[in-house]
Amino acid sequence: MEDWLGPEEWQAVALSLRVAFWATLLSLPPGIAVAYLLARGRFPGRHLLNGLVHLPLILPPVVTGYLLLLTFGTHGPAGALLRDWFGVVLAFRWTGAVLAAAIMAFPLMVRAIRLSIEAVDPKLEQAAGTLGASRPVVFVTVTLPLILPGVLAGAVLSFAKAMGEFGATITFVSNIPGETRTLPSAIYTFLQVPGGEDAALRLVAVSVGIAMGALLASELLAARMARRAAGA
Amino acid sequence: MEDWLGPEEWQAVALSLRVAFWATLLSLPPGIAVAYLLARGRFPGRHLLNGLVHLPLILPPVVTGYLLLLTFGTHGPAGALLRDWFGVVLAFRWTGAVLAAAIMAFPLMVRAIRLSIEAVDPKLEQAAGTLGASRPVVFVTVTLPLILPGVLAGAVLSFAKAMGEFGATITFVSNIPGETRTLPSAIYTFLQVPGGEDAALRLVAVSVGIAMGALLASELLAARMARRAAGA
Amino acid sequence: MNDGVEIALRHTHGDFRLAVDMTAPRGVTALFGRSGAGKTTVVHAVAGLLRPDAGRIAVNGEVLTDTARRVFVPPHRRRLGYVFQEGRLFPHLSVRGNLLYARRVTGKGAAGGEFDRVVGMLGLGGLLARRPATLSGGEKQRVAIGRALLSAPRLLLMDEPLAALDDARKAEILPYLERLRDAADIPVIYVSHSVAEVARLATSVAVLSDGRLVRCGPVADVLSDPSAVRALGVREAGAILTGRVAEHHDDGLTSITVSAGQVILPRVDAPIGSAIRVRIAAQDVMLAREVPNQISALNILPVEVLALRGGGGPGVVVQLGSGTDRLLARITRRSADALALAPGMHCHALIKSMSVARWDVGQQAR
Amino acid sequence: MNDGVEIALRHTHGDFRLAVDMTAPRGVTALFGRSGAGKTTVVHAVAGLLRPDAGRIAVNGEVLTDTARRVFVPPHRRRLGYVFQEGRLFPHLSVRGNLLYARRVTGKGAAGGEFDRVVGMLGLGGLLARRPATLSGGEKQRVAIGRALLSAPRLLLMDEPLAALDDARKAEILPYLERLRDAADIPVIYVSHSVAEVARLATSVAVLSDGRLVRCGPVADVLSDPSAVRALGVREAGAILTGRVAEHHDDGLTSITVSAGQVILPRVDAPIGSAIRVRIAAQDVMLAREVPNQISALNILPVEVLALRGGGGPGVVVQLGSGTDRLLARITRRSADALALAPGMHCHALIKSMSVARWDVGQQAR
Amino acid sequence: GVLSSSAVAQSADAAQLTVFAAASMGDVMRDLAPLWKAQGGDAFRTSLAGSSVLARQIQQGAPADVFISANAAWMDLLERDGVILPDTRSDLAANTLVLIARDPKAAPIAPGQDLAAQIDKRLGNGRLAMALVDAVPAGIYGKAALETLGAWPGLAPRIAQADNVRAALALVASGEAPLGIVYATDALAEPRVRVIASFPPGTHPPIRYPVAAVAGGHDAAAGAFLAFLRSPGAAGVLRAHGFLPAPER
Ligand SMILES: Nc1ncnc2c1ncn2[C@@H]1O[C@H](COP(=O)(O)OP(=O)(O)OP(=O)(O)O)[C@@H](O)[C@H]1O
Ligand SMILES: Nc1ncnc2c1ncn2[C@@H]1O[C@H](COP(=O)(O)OP(=O)(O)OP(=O)(O)O)[C@@H](O)[C@H]1O
Ligand code: MOO
Ligand SMILES: [Mg+2]
Ligand SMILES: [Mg+2]
Repeated sequence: MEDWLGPEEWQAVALSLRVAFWATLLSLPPGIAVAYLLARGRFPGRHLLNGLVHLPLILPPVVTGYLLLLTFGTHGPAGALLRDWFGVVLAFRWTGAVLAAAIMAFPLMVRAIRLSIEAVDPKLEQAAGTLGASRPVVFVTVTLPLILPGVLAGAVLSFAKAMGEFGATITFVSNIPGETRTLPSAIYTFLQVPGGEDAALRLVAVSVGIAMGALLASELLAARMARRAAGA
Repeated sequence: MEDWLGPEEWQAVALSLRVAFWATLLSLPPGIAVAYLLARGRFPGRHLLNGLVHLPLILPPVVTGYLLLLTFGTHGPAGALLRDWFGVVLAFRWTGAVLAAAIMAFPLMVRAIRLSIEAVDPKLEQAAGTLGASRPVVFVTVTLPLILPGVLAGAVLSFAKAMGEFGATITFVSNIPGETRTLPSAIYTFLQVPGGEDAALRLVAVSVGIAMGALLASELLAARMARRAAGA
Repeated sequence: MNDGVEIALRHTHGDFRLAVDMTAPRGVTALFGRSGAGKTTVVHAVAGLLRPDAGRIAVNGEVLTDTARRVFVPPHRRRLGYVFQEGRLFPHLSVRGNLLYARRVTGKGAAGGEFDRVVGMLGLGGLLARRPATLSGGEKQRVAIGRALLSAPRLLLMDEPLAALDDARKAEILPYLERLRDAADIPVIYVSHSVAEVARLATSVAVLSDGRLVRCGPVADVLSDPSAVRALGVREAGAILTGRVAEHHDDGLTSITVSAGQVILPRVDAPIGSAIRVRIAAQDVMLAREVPNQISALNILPVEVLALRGGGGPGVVVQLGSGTDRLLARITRRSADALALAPGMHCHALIKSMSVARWDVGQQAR
Repeated sequence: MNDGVEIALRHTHGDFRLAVDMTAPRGVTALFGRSGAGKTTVVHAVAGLLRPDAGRIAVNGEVLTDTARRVFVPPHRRRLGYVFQEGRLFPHLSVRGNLLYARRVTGKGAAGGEFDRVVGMLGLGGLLARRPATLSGGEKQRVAIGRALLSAPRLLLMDEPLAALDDARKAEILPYLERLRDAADIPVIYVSHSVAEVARLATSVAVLSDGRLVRCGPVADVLSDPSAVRALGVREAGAILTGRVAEHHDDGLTSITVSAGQVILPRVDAPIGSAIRVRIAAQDVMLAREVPNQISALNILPVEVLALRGGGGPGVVVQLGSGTDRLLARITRRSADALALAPGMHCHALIKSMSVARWDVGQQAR
Repeated sequence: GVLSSSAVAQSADAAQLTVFAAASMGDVMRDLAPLWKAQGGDAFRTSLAGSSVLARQIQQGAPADVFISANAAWMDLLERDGVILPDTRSDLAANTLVLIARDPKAAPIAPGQDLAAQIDKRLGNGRLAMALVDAVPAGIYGKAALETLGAWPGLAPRIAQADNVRAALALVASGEAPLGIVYATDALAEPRVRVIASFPPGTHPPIRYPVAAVAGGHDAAAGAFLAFLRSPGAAGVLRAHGFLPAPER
């Protein structure tokens, strides 16, 4: 295996895993929060928020990447702010790749979780209320456990998308080996030069293998949750 | 308005609408079928099918486009078959753009519908069975109406994705004005040349406007369905 | 036997084991048993919603399930009406849509007149355009009953259909079920906790306990068997008198000829000469050695003591022969001693006519 | 009045209009009414699950809802236990998790001993590790009851909690509720279709019809009022005798001293001297001008006819004075004529001791 | 393992040289690395992407030291904006534009033949694969050539534009388009296509790969690297990949 992929390629694999992992993990809490707001909230800016969440889906990825570059880049307002206040640099760092992947995957995650929340019977939440649970407690003890399958679905969609995201990432954080050259960027690099198809194909295989593994794991986990809920 | 966008740009807008519309419409039936199989089926190839459906998410879009080209191109096995048997040509046609958009959006649509199906209480389907409805009839008269919100969510995700899809489309059917030059392709073209940002931005605005309209319409429709189900 | 529903089941759910062999003949079979006894499990198996580990189920000779021969007719081809314990209305359809569902999907189902009749009986007229989410508990249950009735089934499964309903509504629905049973002549399996509710309807009774069948037989036999008292619950013990309508009186009463004489009941809506069944709860029967005078009880039948059975408590159940019928009386041991009751003794049974509940009177099933 | 639950409500659901003003005092208030009368709507409003169009709800003087003053305490701060008509168990929690939910989220709730007691009474011991999806209908209902009881509520709302349960189980649960009522001294609003079920528990009765309150008052007054017979249903009419335990006999019977003499009941589990209430259904009372001999009825009380009330049917309801108590007897008009009953007349009420159902005997609420 | 193994790449090494290079230079850059090392240079890293993407990133402050563009227009823009050091700018290499065919037996078009007519004839009903004719350099050059030849009006509606040269090449290689216009360097490595003509240098502006040091980068290291790129060893690598030496400006 070590021979099959070169060290730079292994680096890309590791980086992609890291990026997809963090992108998924970090977008879960806001994903759940936004999904809850959209599913249950009745505030004025609801439709605007909904539109905003979907933007990365609607825009060509390159445009999203460009907007990220303008906003979170070295000279971008948010970028400068993050750097000066929190010491977080996103531009041309793997952290920026995490942001790009998270943003691109966000609509998928939110939709999945939102659908699950909409399927939760509000009568159960009411019942929890009569037993003394405040709204946040109801959320944690009733809603959240019931939407776990949706959260899992959202996470897996997010992970898969993060593994495949290319356009926004390369536009935002470029294609620097070991730092921002994710699997898709590496594949692109190979496809841009004559005779690179074989190498690209190998990386595609790795990428597919990883994502399929994650997918399968999530399916098995979901099946187990369903079995437990059915009482077996 | 006519002055604001040139005729070629209007053409791209019209084409993108057409492509997104058909991509969404045509992928609905297979999307529902696959979602049903994945949610309720217990056949051996289930995980394989699931993986296959997610592939376009995992692969960089260029790779998907390339695979489409190899499969559905003039010399591809499926392409030849479609042409000889049904007279359908996809290569370099807007129909190919429809296929690319549909395939790229397919995982999103399937996930949304699948989550809805999983939320349908099988007890209701059982009840329909005891009233004389065969499985397909149960599906049409009980399951389908109950998952309409999920189908709508899937359709809207699909439409938004189809409006934004670029990589697979341009790789598969390239960029032929009036035939396959969708909004994202046009935007991409403008972004490639120095100073093209303004023109790109105008097209982005159109694209966002259309998708937001679709999104808003779907939200209002879903809210109406919910109100009807609650009996108001 | 080819008529009715043959049920042979072995099934395990976790710790729970079901092992039942019974036949529900034409007419109404009441399925009794405490919570968790396995009633719903049996009904599910009949409906085809459960594939038993082993077993055979046949309706009127047609095999629906036979694990040995790998026969399993899917639920939608079993042509049965099932009133579920938990409603299961279609939330996306109006009340009308729910009621007409079977007709819509099968093209068959009850005709228009029947629809109006069921809607009227169940008091659903004002609810037809509503969605289930807006109905009260009892309203939902009524829609569920209507939906099953309007599916023109050849077998009706009713799992505690009337539990959420008030007595007045029950009194409207029961005669309808009775007519249905007699006119359509379909087997009905009726799960209930209340003997009073089904004694009027039932032809047979099956009593489940912990997944096993502890009693099964014609309703008159089971209910008049003092040993069944425990299985059915003390309050529910009672017997069935069969008779014919003799006369309708001007003051709203009806005389019924039974084998041992006449009994008088509040008006029975049946033509003179029709056979009817009257349930008499054991606790509503008093015994006297002499015929008392100046008493409000209108029904006094001569009876012979057949058996006395006591439990641990202060009561005894006395089985009585009354002509060709049997009666049960539940009295205190102290009274039995005071009257010196013993098998073979002749005495009088006093039955308060008003204590014969309206719905304990039913037309006899064929 | 500051004790109990004050309810004043105006609410419209589509065509349905609710307009109720009532007070549920300490103790158990039974809420009766036909299907769709508005019972669940009232209970929802008390629980804070419904914001009424207009109204005020206060528990022991604390205002929970007051539309005029824009007060609306959210459900989780109302500290009430609600047994829903449709279960609403948490599907992702085991039976144990459901039972302990309130304790988990509030840190309060019943102590360990109470948990074991409730689990034992409800027969949930073997089910604790199970998920609700695997429970039978009655088992679910029992878990729902346990969950509400274990939330240490200061107000208990029970919407037909026992409808899915068999009589034996009811007989186990009712004494528990009674103890709870007396020991915890919390108001209970109890929706039911069965007077027998709650007559034992209830201190007051409220009868709803089409969203309006048609009767409301202490249980003895409402149940012994012949005009309430129609609202409650013929079978449910009856009266309450109050008395004290006088003696426990060896043969399993207990003598109760009532204002007009003594009655004998199957063993009552209460110490000598304790006050108890006995419900006597109108249909279980016979009238005789002379005291009959040699009869199995053990209880014969001297009574005075107070009023006769007939309906359209063949029966009449006779209101009787028996010492300081009131009794109801439901007999045929024919018998009434034969006995020439008229107000002021003295005669004898025969009550079959065994017809006093076990659970119609309750310790008197304070 | 995943998280720790890449700690190596935690952040940009302050001294490390970063080269932003057009994606089509990928192979060249890879082969240059050992050579540069042999000369005693420190390891450098290369970010490969479309020239427009890289140019925008440099505009936005990307940590690039050297920019190798496939497109003079973008370099011009950076120069105008003062983001690169104009003194360091030079042309690294040149390329030629060729016509390729899918048919391995396709007869080459002799330099004397009418190229426009031949293209038109051999195309038949098929499409001519090119990179985006208004956006991507290969497409812009190709369009200029066809215009010079007077073939543009007739061919324009029959052109399939890909988003980059490699995609145009793939269209021909997969048989989707019978003919395509790509760089000689791309055609060289694709065995499934055959070069049937070269566009004469005069038909389009010269194809140049400008290179320059980025302002604010590691000037010294960048200077050394630029010098290395002009060395004969580097020129050899470029030649091996089909690039031509850039004529002096
Ligand atoms: N959203 C609604 N729209 C219209 N009518 C409604 C709505 N919700 C409830 N109702 C009606 O209000 C009435 C009272 O309902 P409620 O649930 O309080 O009845 P209930 O007394 O509890 O009956 P049950 O004994 O059948 O449970 C019913 O007739 C019901 O149909
Ligand atoms: N999946 C399961 N795992 C374990 N036990 C189960 C499962 N499903 C059902 N049971 C048990 O099987 C028994 C029979 O259930 P069933 O629903 O048939 O009872 P029932 O007689 O209908 O009771 P009720 O009157 O309470 O509705 C119950 O004790 C129940 O707990
Ligand atoms: O949104 Mo994309 O086109 O899968 O990178
Ligand atoms: Mg059951
Ligand atoms: Mg209700």
